[in-house]
Amino acid sequence: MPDLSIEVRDAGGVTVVMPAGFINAHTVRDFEGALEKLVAQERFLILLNCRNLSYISSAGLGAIMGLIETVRENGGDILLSDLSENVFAIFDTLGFTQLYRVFKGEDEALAAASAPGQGA
Amino acid sequence: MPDLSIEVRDAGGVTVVMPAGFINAHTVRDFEGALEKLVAQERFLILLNCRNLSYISSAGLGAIMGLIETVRENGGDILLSDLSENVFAIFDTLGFTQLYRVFKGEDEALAAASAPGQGA
Amino acid sequence: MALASIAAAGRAEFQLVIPSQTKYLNLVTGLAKRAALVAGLDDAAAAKVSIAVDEAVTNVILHAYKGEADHLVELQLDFTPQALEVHIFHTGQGIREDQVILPDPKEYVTHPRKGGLGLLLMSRFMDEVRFREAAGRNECCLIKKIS
Amino acid sequence: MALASIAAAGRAEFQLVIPSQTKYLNLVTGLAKRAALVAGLDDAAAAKVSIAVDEAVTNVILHAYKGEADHLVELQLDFTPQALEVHIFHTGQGIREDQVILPDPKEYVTHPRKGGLGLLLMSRFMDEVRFREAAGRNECCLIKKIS
Ligand SMILES: Nc1ncnc2c1ncn2[C@@H]1O[C@H](COP(=O)(O)OP(=O)(O)O)[C@@H](O)[C@H]1O
Ligand SMILES: Nc1ncnc2c1ncn2[C@@H]1O[C@H](COP(=O)(O)OP(=O)(O)O)[C@@H](O)[C@H]1O
Repeated sequence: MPDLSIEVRDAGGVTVVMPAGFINAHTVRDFEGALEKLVAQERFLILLNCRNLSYISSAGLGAIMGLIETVRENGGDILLSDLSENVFAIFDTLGFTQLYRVFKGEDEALAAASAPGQGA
Repeated sequence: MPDLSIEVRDAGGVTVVMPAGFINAHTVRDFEGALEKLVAQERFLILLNCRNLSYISSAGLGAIMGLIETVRENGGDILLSDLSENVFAIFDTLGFTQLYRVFKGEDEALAAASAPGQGA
Repeated sequence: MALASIAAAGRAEFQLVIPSQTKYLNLVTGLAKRAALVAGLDDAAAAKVSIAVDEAVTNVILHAYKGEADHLVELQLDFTPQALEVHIFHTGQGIREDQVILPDPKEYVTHPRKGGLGLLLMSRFMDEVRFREAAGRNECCLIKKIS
Repeated sequence: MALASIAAAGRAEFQLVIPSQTKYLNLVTGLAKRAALVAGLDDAAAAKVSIAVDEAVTNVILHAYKGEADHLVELQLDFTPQALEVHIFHTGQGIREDQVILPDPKEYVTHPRKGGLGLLLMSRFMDEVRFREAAGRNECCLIKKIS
Protein backbone atom coordinates (compact mmCIF):
# COMPACT_ATOMS: atom_id res chain seq x y z
CA MET A 1 0.00 0.00 0.00
CA PRO A 2 1.61 3.23 -1.11
CA ASP A 3 0.60 5.27 1.95
CA LEU A 4 4.07 6.74 2.06
CA SER A 5 7.01 6.97 -0.29
CA ILE A 6 10.22 8.77 0.53
CA GLU A 7 12.58 10.44 -1.89
CA VAL A 8 16.10 11.22 -0.69
CA ARG A 9 18.51 13.36 -2.67
CA ASP A 10 21.65 15.39 -2.21
CA ALA A 11 21.69 19.16 -2.66
CA GLY A 12 25.27 20.33 -2.10
CA GLY A 13 25.98 19.02 1.37
CA VAL A 14 22.36 19.07 2.45
CA THR A 15 20.35 15.88 2.25
CA VAL A 16 16.81 16.61 1.11
CA VAL A 17 14.19 14.14 2.33
CA MET A 18 10.81 14.35 0.61
CA PRO A 19 8.13 12.16 2.12
CA ALA A 20 5.03 11.82 -0.08
CA GLY A 21 1.73 10.72 1.43
CA PHE A 22 0.87 9.96 5.02
CA ILE A 23 3.13 9.52 8.02
CA ASN A 24 1.17 7.74 10.73
CA ALA A 25 1.79 4.87 13.14
CA HIS A 26 1.59 2.48 10.20
CA THR A 27 4.19 4.14 8.01
CA VAL A 28 6.41 5.78 10.60
CA ARG A 29 8.96 2.96 10.66
CA ASP A 30 9.79 3.65 7.02
CA PHE A 31 10.18 7.34 7.74
CA GLU A 32 12.28 6.71 10.84
CA GLY A 33 14.35 4.18 8.94
CA ALA A 34 15.10 6.68 6.19
CA LEU A 35 16.30 9.26 8.74
CA GLU A 36 18.31 6.71 10.72
CA LYS A 37 20.07 5.62 7.56
CA LEU A 38 21.19 9.20 6.94
CA VAL A 39 22.53 9.50 10.48
CA ALA A 40 24.37 6.19 10.07
CA GLN A 41 25.91 7.63 6.90
CA GLU A 42 26.92 10.73 8.86
CA ARG A 43 24.68 12.91 6.73
CA PHE A 44 23.68 15.22 9.55
CA LEU A 45 22.39 18.24 7.67
CA ILE A 46 18.88 17.28 6.65
CA LEU A 47 16.09 19.23 5.00
CA LEU A 48 12.62 17.78 5.31
CA ASN A 49 10.76 19.09 2.27
CA CYS A 50 7.09 18.52 3.13
CA ARG A 51 5.59 19.60 -0.18
CA ASN A 52 4.05 16.17 -0.84
CA LEU A 53 3.30 15.34 2.76
CA SER A 54 -0.49 15.18 3.19
CA TYR A 55 -0.44 14.35 6.81
CA ILE A 56 1.86 13.62 9.77
CA SER A 57 0.71 12.29 13.13
CA SER A 58 2.56 12.52 16.42
CA ALA A 59 4.28 9.23 15.59
CA GLY A 60 6.09 11.04 12.79
CA LEU A 61 6.98 14.00 14.97
CA GLY A 62 8.32 11.52 17.52
CA ALA A 63 10.64 10.06 14.89
CA ILE A 64 12.08 13.52 14.24
CA MET A 65 12.38 14.24 17.96
CA GLY A 66 14.22 10.97 18.47
CA LEU A 67 17.02 12.02 16.15
CA ILE A 68 17.36 15.74 16.59
CA GLU A 69 19.83 15.58 19.47
CA THR A 70 22.21 13.20 17.69
CA VAL A 71 22.05 15.29 14.56
CA ARG A 72 22.76 18.55 16.36
CA GLU A 73 25.52 17.06 18.51
CA ASN A 74 27.22 16.26 15.25
CA GLY A 75 27.04 19.82 13.98
CA GLY A 76 24.02 19.15 11.76
CA ASP A 77 20.36 20.05 11.91
CA ILE A 78 16.92 19.08 10.66
CA LEU A 79 15.26 21.89 8.72
CA LEU A 80 11.68 22.00 7.49
CA SER A 81 10.28 23.50 4.32
CA ASP A 82 7.14 23.59 2.20
CA LEU A 83 4.65 22.88 4.98
CA SER A 84 1.02 22.90 3.91
CA GLU A 85 -1.38 24.77 6.16
CA ASN A 86 -2.60 21.54 7.77
CA VAL A 87 0.88 20.11 8.33
CA PHE A 88 2.08 23.46 9.70
CA ALA A 89 -0.76 23.40 12.24
CA ILE A 90 0.49 20.08 13.61
CA PHE A 91 4.11 21.19 13.91
CA ASP A 92 3.10 24.53 15.34
CA THR A 93 0.66 23.16 17.90
CA LEU A 94 3.36 20.98 19.38
CA GLY A 95 5.91 23.79 19.52
CA PHE A 96 8.04 22.35 16.73
CA THR A 97 8.11 25.67 14.92
CA GLN A 98 10.12 26.92 17.92
CA LEU A 99 12.46 23.96 17.93
CA TYR A 100 13.05 23.67 14.20
CA ARG A 101 13.84 26.21 11.55
CA VAL A 102 10.95 26.37 9.11
CA PHE A 103 11.30 27.76 5.58
CA LYS A 104 8.72 28.56 2.99
CA GLY A 105 10.50 26.82 0.15
CA GLU A 106 13.44 24.51 -0.44
CA ASP A 107 15.62 27.25 -1.95
CA GLU A 108 15.44 29.45 1.14
CA ALA A 109 16.17 26.44 3.33
CA LEU A 110 19.20 25.41 1.28
CA ALA A 111 20.57 28.95 1.27
CA ALA A 112 20.22 29.17 5.04
CA ALA A 113 21.73 25.74 5.53
CA SER A 114 24.88 26.56 3.62
CA ALA A 115 25.31 29.94 5.32
CA PRO A 116 28.27 30.20 7.73
CA GLY A 117 27.74 28.51 11.05
CA GLN A 118 26.12 25.44 9.53
CA GLY A 119 28.53 22.51 9.24
CA ALA A 120 27.91 20.25 6.27
CA MET B 1 -21.52 20.57 2.34
CA PRO B 2 -19.49 21.53 -0.72
CA ASP B 3 -19.64 18.12 -2.43
CA LEU B 4 -20.40 19.86 -5.68
CA SER B 5 -20.16 23.37 -7.01
CA ILE B 6 -21.01 24.34 -10.56
CA GLU B 7 -19.54 27.16 -12.57
CA VAL B 8 -21.42 28.32 -15.65
CA ARG B 9 -19.95 30.75 -18.16
CA ASP B 10 -20.42 31.86 -21.72
CA ALA B 11 -17.79 31.24 -24.40
CA GLY B 12 -19.05 32.82 -27.63
CA GLY B 13 -22.37 31.08 -28.07
CA VAL B 14 -21.34 27.96 -26.19
CA THR B 15 -22.29 27.66 -22.54
CA VAL B 16 -19.49 26.07 -20.57
CA VAL B 17 -20.58 24.16 -17.46
CA MET B 18 -17.81 23.21 -15.05
CA PRO B 19 -18.91 20.97 -12.19
CA ALA B 20 -16.31 20.70 -9.40
CA GLY B 21 -16.42 17.80 -6.96
CA PHE B 22 -18.74 14.83 -6.89
CA ILE B 23 -21.94 14.20 -8.80
CA ASN B 24 -23.83 11.44 -7.05
CA ALA B 25 -27.44 10.80 -5.99
CA HIS B 26 -27.01 13.45 -3.30
CA THR B 27 -25.80 16.27 -5.51
CA VAL B 28 -27.41 15.36 -8.82
CA ARG B 29 -30.40 17.65 -8.34
CA ASP B 30 -28.07 20.66 -8.36
CA PHE B 31 -26.39 19.42 -11.50
CA GLU B 32 -29.68 18.65 -13.21
CA GLY B 33 -31.05 22.03 -12.10
CA ALA B 34 -28.12 23.86 -13.66
CA LEU B 35 -28.65 22.06 -16.98
CA GLU B 36 -32.42 22.56 -16.91
CA LYS B 37 -31.94 26.26 -16.33
CA LEU B 38 -29.83 26.51 -19.49
CA VAL B 39 -32.46 24.69 -21.52
CA ALA B 40 -35.14 27.02 -20.13
CA GLN B 41 -32.97 29.94 -21.23
CA GLU B 42 -32.68 28.32 -24.67
CA ARG B 43 -28.96 27.92 -24.31
CA PHE B 44 -28.83 24.63 -26.16
CA LEU B 45 -25.14 24.39 -27.04
CA ILE B 46 -23.48 23.15 -23.88
CA LEU B 47 -19.94 22.09 -23.11
CA LEU B 48 -19.43 20.05 -19.98
CA ASN B 49 -15.85 20.76 -18.95
CA CYS B 50 -15.05 17.94 -16.49
CA ARG B 51 -11.61 19.13 -15.43
CA ASN B 52 -12.63 19.51 -11.78
CA LEU B 53 -15.07 16.64 -11.70
CA SER B 54 -13.70 13.96 -9.37
CA TYR B 55 -16.50 11.57 -9.80
CA ILE B 56 -19.86 11.06 -11.51
CA SER B 57 -22.26 8.21 -10.77
CA SER B 58 -25.03 6.91 -12.99
CA ALA B 59 -27.37 9.46 -11.42
CA GLY B 60 -25.31 12.19 -13.09
CA LEU B 61 -25.25 10.40 -16.42
CA GLY B 62 -29.01 10.03 -16.15
CA ALA B 63 -29.34 13.79 -15.79
CA ILE B 64 -27.43 14.29 -19.03
CA MET B 65 -29.45 11.59 -20.79
CA GLY B 66 -32.67 13.21 -19.67
CA LEU B 67 -31.87 16.42 -21.51
CA ILE B 68 -29.95 15.35 -24.59
CA GLU B 69 -33.01 14.86 -26.80
CA THR B 70 -34.50 18.27 -26.05
CA VAL B 71 -31.14 19.91 -26.60
CA ARG B 72 -30.54 18.21 -29.94
CA GLU B 73 -34.10 18.77 -31.14
CA ASN B 74 -33.35 22.44 -30.70
CA GLY B 75 -30.22 22.31 -32.84
CA GLY B 76 -27.87 22.20 -29.88
CA ASP B 77 -25.70 19.54 -28.29
CA ILE B 78 -23.95 18.54 -25.11
CA LEU B 79 -20.21 18.17 -25.61
CA LEU B 80 -17.70 16.77 -23.11
CA SER B 81 -14.13 17.82 -22.46
CA ASP B 82 -11.30 17.34 -19.98
CA LEU B 83 -12.33 13.92 -18.70
CA SER B 84 -9.97 12.41 -16.16
CA GLU B 85 -9.09 8.76 -16.66
CA ASN B 86 -11.56 7.65 -13.99
CA VAL B 87 -14.42 9.81 -15.25
CA PHE B 88 -13.73 8.72 -18.82
CA ALA B 89 -14.03 5.07 -17.72
CA ILE B 90 -17.54 5.73 -16.45
CA PHE B 91 -18.72 7.52 -19.59
CA ASP B 92 -17.04 4.96 -21.81
CA THR B 93 -18.38 1.90 -20.01
CA LEU B 94 -21.92 3.10 -20.50
CA GLY B 95 -21.42 3.87 -24.17
CA PHE B 96 -21.56 7.64 -23.68
CA THR B 97 -18.38 8.16 -25.64
CA GLN B 98 -20.40 6.92 -28.66
CA LEU B 99 -23.35 9.15 -27.94
CA TYR B 100 -21.47 12.33 -27.04
CA ARG B 101 -18.58 14.09 -28.66
CA VAL B 102 -15.62 14.00 -26.31
CA PHE B 103 -12.71 16.44 -26.56
CA LYS B 104 -9.37 16.48 -24.83
CA GLY B 105 -9.52 20.16 -23.88
CA GLU B 106 -11.99 23.03 -23.83
CA ASP B 107 -10.32 24.79 -26.78
CA GLU B 108 -10.79 21.86 -29.13
CA ALA B 109 -14.37 21.50 -28.00
CA LEU B 110 -15.16 25.19 -28.53
CA ALA B 111 -13.57 25.14 -31.98
CA ALA B 112 -15.62 22.10 -32.98
CA ALA B 113 -18.79 23.59 -31.52
CA SER B 114 -18.55 26.77 -33.56
CA ALA B 115 -17.70 24.88 -36.77
CA PRO B 116 -20.43 24.87 -39.46
CA GLY B 117 -23.32 22.53 -38.78
CA GLN B 118 -23.55 23.47 -35.14
CA GLY B 119 -26.26 25.96 -34.41
CA ALA B 120 -25.45 28.36 -31.60
CA MET C 1 -23.69 -4.56 21.54
CA ALA C 2 -22.47 -4.48 17.96
CA LEU C 3 -18.81 -4.71 18.83
CA ALA C 4 -19.24 -7.57 21.27
CA SER C 5 -21.37 -9.64 18.91
CA ILE C 6 -18.92 -9.29 16.08
CA ALA C 7 -15.96 -10.07 18.30
CA ALA C 8 -17.77 -13.11 19.63
CA ALA C 9 -18.31 -14.39 16.12
CA GLY C 10 -14.56 -14.15 15.60
CA ARG C 11 -14.94 -12.05 12.49
CA ALA C 12 -12.44 -9.34 11.83
CA GLU C 13 -13.78 -7.54 8.85
CA PHE C 14 -14.11 -3.88 8.32
CA GLN C 15 -17.66 -2.81 9.00
CA LEU C 16 -19.53 0.42 8.47
CA VAL C 17 -23.10 1.37 9.31
CA ILE C 18 -24.71 4.52 7.95
CA PRO C 19 -28.19 5.99 8.04
CA SER C 20 -30.07 5.59 4.75
CA GLN C 21 -29.30 9.10 3.53
CA THR C 22 -27.52 10.12 0.37
CA LYS C 23 -25.54 12.80 2.18
CA TYR C 24 -23.31 10.00 3.50
CA LEU C 25 -22.61 8.59 0.04
CA ASN C 26 -19.44 10.56 -0.32
CA LEU C 27 -18.07 9.18 2.95
CA VAL C 28 -18.86 5.65 1.89
CA THR C 29 -17.36 5.93 -1.55
CA GLY C 30 -14.27 7.67 -0.20
CA LEU C 31 -13.85 4.83 2.26
CA ALA C 32 -14.43 2.21 -0.43
CA LYS C 33 -11.76 3.79 -2.60
CA ARG C 34 -9.20 3.81 0.18
CA ALA C 35 -10.11 0.26 1.12
CA ALA C 36 -9.54 -0.81 -2.46
CA LEU C 37 -6.11 0.80 -2.39
CA VAL C 38 -5.34 -0.97 0.89
CA ALA C 39 -6.42 -4.22 -0.77
CA GLY C 40 -3.74 -3.61 -3.38
CA LEU C 41 -5.80 -2.39 -6.31
CA ASP C 42 -4.49 0.43 -8.47
CA ASP C 43 -6.09 3.87 -8.62
CA ALA C 44 -8.26 3.14 -11.67
CA ALA C 45 -9.57 -0.11 -10.21
CA ALA C 46 -10.14 1.56 -6.84
CA ALA C 47 -12.18 4.30 -8.54
CA LYS C 48 -14.32 1.60 -10.15
CA VAL C 49 -14.95 -0.11 -6.83
CA SER C 50 -15.95 3.21 -5.33
CA ILE C 51 -18.46 3.91 -8.12
CA ALA C 52 -19.92 0.41 -7.85
CA VAL C 53 -20.36 0.87 -4.10
CA ASP C 54 -21.98 4.27 -4.72
CA GLU C 55 -24.47 2.67 -7.11
CA ALA C 56 -25.27 -0.22 -4.79
CA VAL C 57 -25.75 1.98 -1.72
CA THR C 58 -27.76 4.50 -3.72
CA ASN C 59 -30.09 1.70 -4.84
CA VAL C 60 -30.54 0.55 -1.26
CA ILE C 61 -31.40 4.08 -0.11
CA LEU C 62 -33.65 5.02 -3.03
CA HIS C 63 -35.22 1.69 -4.05
CA ALA C 64 -34.95 -0.76 -1.15
CA TYR C 65 -35.77 1.89 1.48
CA LYS C 66 -37.79 4.10 -0.94
CA GLY C 67 -35.86 7.16 0.13
CA GLU C 68 -36.85 6.88 3.80
CA ALA C 69 -34.10 8.46 5.89
CA ASP C 70 -34.41 6.51 9.12
CA HIS C 71 -33.11 3.10 8.13
CA LEU C 72 -29.61 1.68 8.26
CA VAL C 73 -27.26 0.40 5.63
CA GLU C 74 -24.42 -1.84 6.72
CA LEU C 75 -21.27 -2.42 4.72
CA GLN C 76 -18.74 -5.13 5.42
CA LEU C 77 -15.42 -5.18 3.67
CA ASP C 78 -13.52 -8.46 3.52
CA PHE C 79 -9.92 -8.35 2.48
CA THR C 80 -8.82 -11.72 1.14
CA PRO C 81 -5.57 -12.38 -0.71
CA GLN C 82 -7.54 -12.89 -3.93
CA ALA C 83 -10.17 -10.21 -3.75
CA LEU C 84 -11.86 -7.32 -2.03
CA GLU C 85 -15.43 -8.23 -1.09
CA VAL C 86 -17.97 -5.55 -0.27
CA HIS C 87 -21.14 -6.82 1.39
CA ILE C 88 -24.02 -4.37 1.63
CA PHE C 89 -26.83 -5.34 4.02
CA HIS C 90 -30.23 -3.77 4.45
CA THR C 91 -33.68 -4.65 5.75
CA GLY C 92 -35.66 -2.94 2.99
CA GLN C 93 -37.08 -4.40 -0.17
CA GLY C 94 -34.68 -6.79 -1.84
CA ILE C 95 -34.06 -7.43 -5.49
CA ARG C 96 -33.76 -10.96 -6.85
CA GLU C 97 -31.12 -11.95 -9.37
CA ASP C 98 -33.83 -12.51 -11.99
CA GLN C 99 -35.03 -8.93 -11.53
CA VAL C 100 -31.64 -7.59 -12.49
CA ILE C 101 -32.02 -6.23 -15.97
CA LEU C 102 -28.94 -4.79 -17.56
CA PRO C 103 -29.63 -2.47 -20.47
CA ASP C 104 -27.55 -3.07 -23.55
CA PRO C 105 -25.37 0.04 -23.88
CA LYS C 106 -25.67 -0.14 -27.69
CA GLU C 107 -29.43 -0.22 -27.51
CA TYR C 108 -29.38 2.33 -24.73
CA VAL C 109 -27.49 4.99 -26.63
CA THR C 110 -29.98 4.85 -29.49
CA HIS C 111 -32.91 5.13 -27.08
CA PRO C 112 -31.75 7.59 -24.45
CA ARG C 113 -33.64 7.56 -21.20
CA LYS C 114 -32.99 8.40 -17.59
CA GLY C 115 -31.92 5.76 -15.07
CA GLY C 116 -31.28 2.07 -15.28
CA LEU C 117 -27.53 2.54 -15.54
CA GLY C 118 -26.55 1.75 -11.97
CA LEU C 119 -26.75 -2.03 -12.14
CA LEU C 120 -24.91 -1.94 -15.44
CA LEU C 121 -22.02 0.08 -14.00
CA MET C 122 -21.84 -2.25 -11.02
CA SER C 123 -21.63 -5.33 -13.20
CA ARG C 124 -19.07 -3.78 -15.53
CA PHE C 125 -16.82 -2.40 -12.80
CA MET C 126 -16.83 -5.45 -10.51
CA ASP C 127 -15.92 -9.06 -11.18
CA GLU C 128 -19.03 -10.35 -9.43
CA VAL C 129 -22.31 -8.80 -8.28
CA ARG C 130 -24.63 -10.97 -6.25
CA PHE C 131 -27.97 -10.37 -4.56
CA ARG C 132 -29.27 -12.66 -1.83
CA GLU C 133 -31.32 -12.90 1.31
CA ALA C 134 -29.84 -14.22 4.54
CA ALA C 135 -30.93 -14.12 8.18
CA GLY C 136 -33.81 -11.81 7.41
CA ARG C 137 -31.68 -9.25 5.69
CA ASN C 138 -31.00 -8.52 2.07
CA GLU C 139 -27.47 -8.43 0.78
CA CYS C 140 -25.75 -7.08 -2.27
CA CYS C 141 -22.27 -8.50 -2.62
CA LEU C 142 -19.65 -6.88 -4.83
CA ILE C 143 -16.39 -8.68 -5.54
CA LYS C 144 -13.28 -7.25 -7.14
CA LYS C 145 -10.41 -9.63 -7.83
CA ILE C 146 -6.88 -8.56 -7.09
CA SER C 147 -4.84 -9.38 -10.14
CA MET D 1 -26.85 -8.99 14.30
CA ALA D 2 -25.21 -5.62 14.50
CA LEU D 3 -27.59 -3.89 12.16
CA ALA D 4 -30.70 -5.19 13.85
CA SER D 5 -29.52 -4.26 17.33
CA ILE D 6 -28.68 -0.74 16.30
CA ALA D 7 -31.93 -0.29 14.44
CA ALA D 8 -33.83 -1.62 17.44
CA ALA D 9 -32.17 0.94 19.68
CA GLY D 10 -33.42 3.63 17.32
CA ARG D 11 -29.99 5.12 16.92
CA ALA D 12 -28.99 6.50 13.59
CA GLU D 13 -25.36 7.34 13.94
CA PHE D 14 -22.57 6.57 11.61
CA GLN D 15 -20.67 3.55 12.84
CA LEU D 16 -17.44 1.92 11.78
CA VAL D 17 -15.71 -1.19 13.07
CA ILE D 18 -12.12 -2.02 12.15
CA PRO D 19 -9.62 -4.65 13.23
CA SER D 20 -6.95 -3.31 15.60
CA GLN D 21 -4.34 -2.84 12.89
CA THR D 22 -2.55 0.33 11.92
CA LYS D 23 -2.91 -0.46 8.23
CA TYR D 24 -6.53 0.71 8.51
CA LEU D 25 -5.60 4.06 10.08
CA ASN D 26 -5.61 5.80 6.76
CA LEU D 27 -9.14 4.63 6.01
CA VAL D 28 -10.35 5.81 9.37
CA THR D 29 -8.73 9.21 9.18
CA GLY D 30 -9.90 9.70 5.62
CA LEU D 31 -13.41 8.92 6.74
CA ALA D 32 -13.12 11.20 9.76
CA LYS D 33 -12.03 14.07 7.56
CA ARG D 34 -14.92 13.62 5.17
CA ALA D 35 -17.33 13.27 8.08
CA ALA D 36 -16.04 16.54 9.49
CA LEU D 37 -16.66 18.23 6.15
CA VAL D 38 -20.18 16.77 6.07
CA ALA D 39 -20.69 18.15 9.56
CA GLY D 40 -19.94 21.60 8.17
CA LEU D 41 -16.37 22.12 9.38
CA ASP D 42 -13.87 23.81 7.09
CA ASP D 43 -10.86 22.03 5.63
CA ALA D 44 -8.42 23.08 8.36
CA ALA D 45 -10.77 22.02 11.14
CA ALA D 46 -11.54 18.76 9.34
CA ALA D 47 -7.81 18.02 9.09
CA LYS D 48 -7.52 18.53 12.83
CA VAL D 49 -10.39 16.16 13.53
CA SER D 50 -8.76 13.57 11.33
CA ILE D 51 -5.41 13.85 13.16
CA ALA D 52 -7.11 13.64 16.55
CA VAL D 53 -8.95 10.51 15.44
CA ASP D 54 -5.67 9.06 14.16
CA GLU D 55 -4.04 9.65 17.53
CA ALA D 56 -6.94 8.20 19.48
CA VAL D 57 -7.25 5.08 17.33
CA THR D 58 -3.47 4.62 17.31
CA ASN D 59 -3.47 4.70 21.11
CA VAL D 60 -6.21 2.09 21.23
CA ILE D 61 -4.29 -0.20 18.88
CA LEU D 62 -0.84 0.27 20.42
CA HIS D 63 -1.60 0.91 24.09
CA ALA D 64 -5.06 -0.42 24.91
CA TYR D 65 -4.64 -3.55 22.77
CA LYS D 66 -0.81 -3.62 23.07
CA GLY D 67 -0.41 -3.98 19.34
CA GLU D 68 -2.42 -7.21 19.14
CA ALA D 69 -3.99 -7.43 15.70
CA ASP D 70 -7.10 -9.50 16.40
CA HIS D 71 -9.24 -7.07 18.37
CA LEU D 72 -11.84 -4.60 17.19
CA VAL D 73 -12.09 -0.86 17.39
CA GLU D 74 -15.51 0.72 16.95
CA LEU D 75 -16.10 4.31 15.97
CA GLN D 76 -19.40 6.09 16.18
CA LEU D 77 -19.89 9.47 14.64
CA ASP D 78 -22.73 11.63 15.89
CA PHE D 79 -23.70 14.64 13.87
CA THR D 80 -25.51 17.19 16.01
CA PRO D 81 -26.28 20.76 14.96
CA GLN D 82 -23.68 22.02 17.46
CA ALA D 83 -20.88 19.53 17.10
CA LEU D 84 -19.35 16.46 15.57
CA GLU D 85 -18.86 13.76 18.19
CA VAL D 86 -16.50 10.86 17.58
CA HIS D 87 -16.85 7.98 20.03
CA ILE D 88 -14.14 5.35 19.96
CA PHE D 89 -14.92 2.09 21.77
CA HIS D 90 -12.62 -0.79 22.62
CA THR D 91 -12.39 -3.68 25.05
CA GLY D 92 -8.68 -3.35 25.81
CA GLN D 93 -6.98 -1.55 28.64
CA GLY D 94 -8.56 1.80 29.35
CA ILE D 95 -6.99 5.04 30.44
CA ARG D 96 -8.53 7.14 33.22
CA GLU D 97 -8.82 10.90 32.97
CA ASP D 98 -6.28 11.29 35.80
CA GLN D 99 -3.74 9.27 33.82
CA VAL D 100 -3.87 11.73 30.98
CA ILE D 101 -0.67 13.71 31.21
CA LEU D 102 -0.21 16.44 28.66
CA PRO D 103 3.37 17.55 28.21
CA ASP D 104 3.94 21.28 28.22
CA PRO D 105 5.10 22.09 24.68
CA LYS D 106 7.49 24.74 26.04
CA GLU D 107 9.07 22.28 28.43
CA TYR D 108 8.95 19.61 25.77
CA VAL D 109 10.94 21.49 23.18
CA THR D 110 13.77 22.07 25.63
CA HIS D 111 13.82 18.37 26.58
CA PRO D 112 13.22 16.55 23.32
CA ARG D 113 12.04 12.96 23.61
CA LYS D 114 10.05 10.50 21.58
CA GLY D 115 6.32 10.01 22.17
CA GLY D 116 3.80 11.53 24.51
CA LEU D 117 2.53 13.95 21.88
CA GLY D 118 -0.64 12.15 20.86
CA LEU D 119 -2.84 13.13 23.77
CA LEU D 120 -1.58 16.70 23.50
CA LEU D 121 -2.53 16.92 19.82
CA MET D 122 -5.94 15.45 20.58
CA SER D 123 -6.64 17.99 23.30
CA ARG D 124 -5.40 20.91 21.22
CA PHE D 125 -7.25 19.96 18.06
CA MET D 126 -10.59 19.06 19.65
CA ASP D 127 -12.87 21.06 21.91
CA GLU D 128 -13.33 18.15 24.29
CA VAL D 129 -11.56 14.85 24.89
CA ARG D 130 -13.13 12.45 27.37
CA PHE D 131 -12.25 8.95 28.52
CA ARG D 132 -14.78 6.74 30.23
CA GLU D 133 -15.95 3.20 30.84
CA ALA D 134 -19.46 2.11 29.97
CA ALA D 135 -21.16 -1.26 29.57
CA GLY D 136 -17.90 -3.11 29.90
CA ARG D 137 -16.19 -1.18 27.18
CA ASN D 138 -13.80 1.72 27.22
CA GLU D 139 -14.57 4.86 25.31
CA CYS D 140 -12.62 7.82 24.11
CA CYS D 141 -14.91 10.65 23.07
CA LEU D 142 -13.72 13.50 20.86
CA ILE D 143 -15.93 16.53 20.35
CA LYS D 144 -15.46 19.30 17.81
CA LYS D 145 -17.86 22.22 17.95
CA ILE D 146 -19.29 23.62 14.77
CA SER D 147 -18.83 27.34 14.92
N1 LIG E 1 -31.69 -2.76 -3.86
C1 LIG E 1 -32.79 -2.72 -4.65
N2 LIG E 1 -33.99 -3.03 -4.18
C2 LIG E 1 -35.07 -2.99 -4.96
N3 LIG E 1 -35.05 -2.64 -6.26
C3 LIG E 1 -33.89 -2.32 -6.82
C4 LIG E 1 -32.70 -2.33 -6.04
N4 LIG E 1 -31.70 -1.96 -6.85
C5 LIG E 1 -32.24 -1.73 -8.06
N5 LIG E 1 -33.55 -1.93 -8.06
C6 LIG E 1 -34.47 -1.81 -9.22
O1 LIG E 1 -33.71 -1.95 -10.41
C7 LIG E 1 -33.87 -0.79 -11.25
C8 LIG E 1 -32.57 -0.47 -11.99
O2 LIG E 1 -31.59 0.01 -11.08
P1 LIG E 1 -30.36 0.84 -11.60
O3 LIG E 1 -29.75 0.13 -12.76
O4 LIG E 1 -29.45 1.08 -10.45
O5 LIG E 1 -30.94 2.20 -12.16
P2 LIG E 1 -31.74 3.36 -11.41
O6 LIG E 1 -31.47 3.22 -9.96
O7 LIG E 1 -31.17 4.57 -12.02
O8 LIG E 1 -33.18 3.14 -11.76
C9 LIG E 1 -34.33 0.31 -10.31
O9 LIG E 1 -35.05 1.30 -10.95
C10 LIG E 1 -35.15 -0.47 -9.28
O10 LIG E 1 -36.46 -0.66 -9.75
N1 LIG F 1 -6.13 4.10 25.10
C1 LIG F 1 -5.10 4.00 25.97
N2 LIG F 1 -5.04 2.97 26.83
C2 LIG F 1 -4.03 2.86 27.67
N3 LIG F 1 -3.02 3.74 27.79
C3 LIG F 1 -3.00 4.78 26.96
C4 LIG F 1 -4.04 4.98 26.01
N4 LIG F 1 -3.77 6.09 25.35
C5 LIG F 1 -2.62 6.57 25.84
N5 LIG F 1 -2.15 5.81 26.83
C6 LIG F 1 -0.92 6.05 27.62
O1 LIG F 1 -0.62 7.45 27.56
C7 LIG F 1 0.70 7.65 27.06
C8 LIG F 1 0.76 8.92 26.23
O2 LIG F 1 0.03 8.75 25.01
P1 LIG F 1 0.31 9.69 23.77
O3 LIG F 1 0.30 11.10 24.24
O4 LIG F 1 -0.67 9.35 22.72
O5 LIG F 1 1.79 9.37 23.30
P2 LIG F 1 2.44 8.03 22.76
O6 LIG F 1 1.32 7.17 22.28
O7 LIG F 1 3.33 8.51 21.66
O8 LIG F 1 3.19 7.44 23.91
C9 LIG F 1 1.01 6.40 26.29
O9 LIG F 1 2.40 6.15 26.19
C10 LIG F 1 0.27 5.33 27.08
O10 LIG F 1 1.06 4.90 28.17
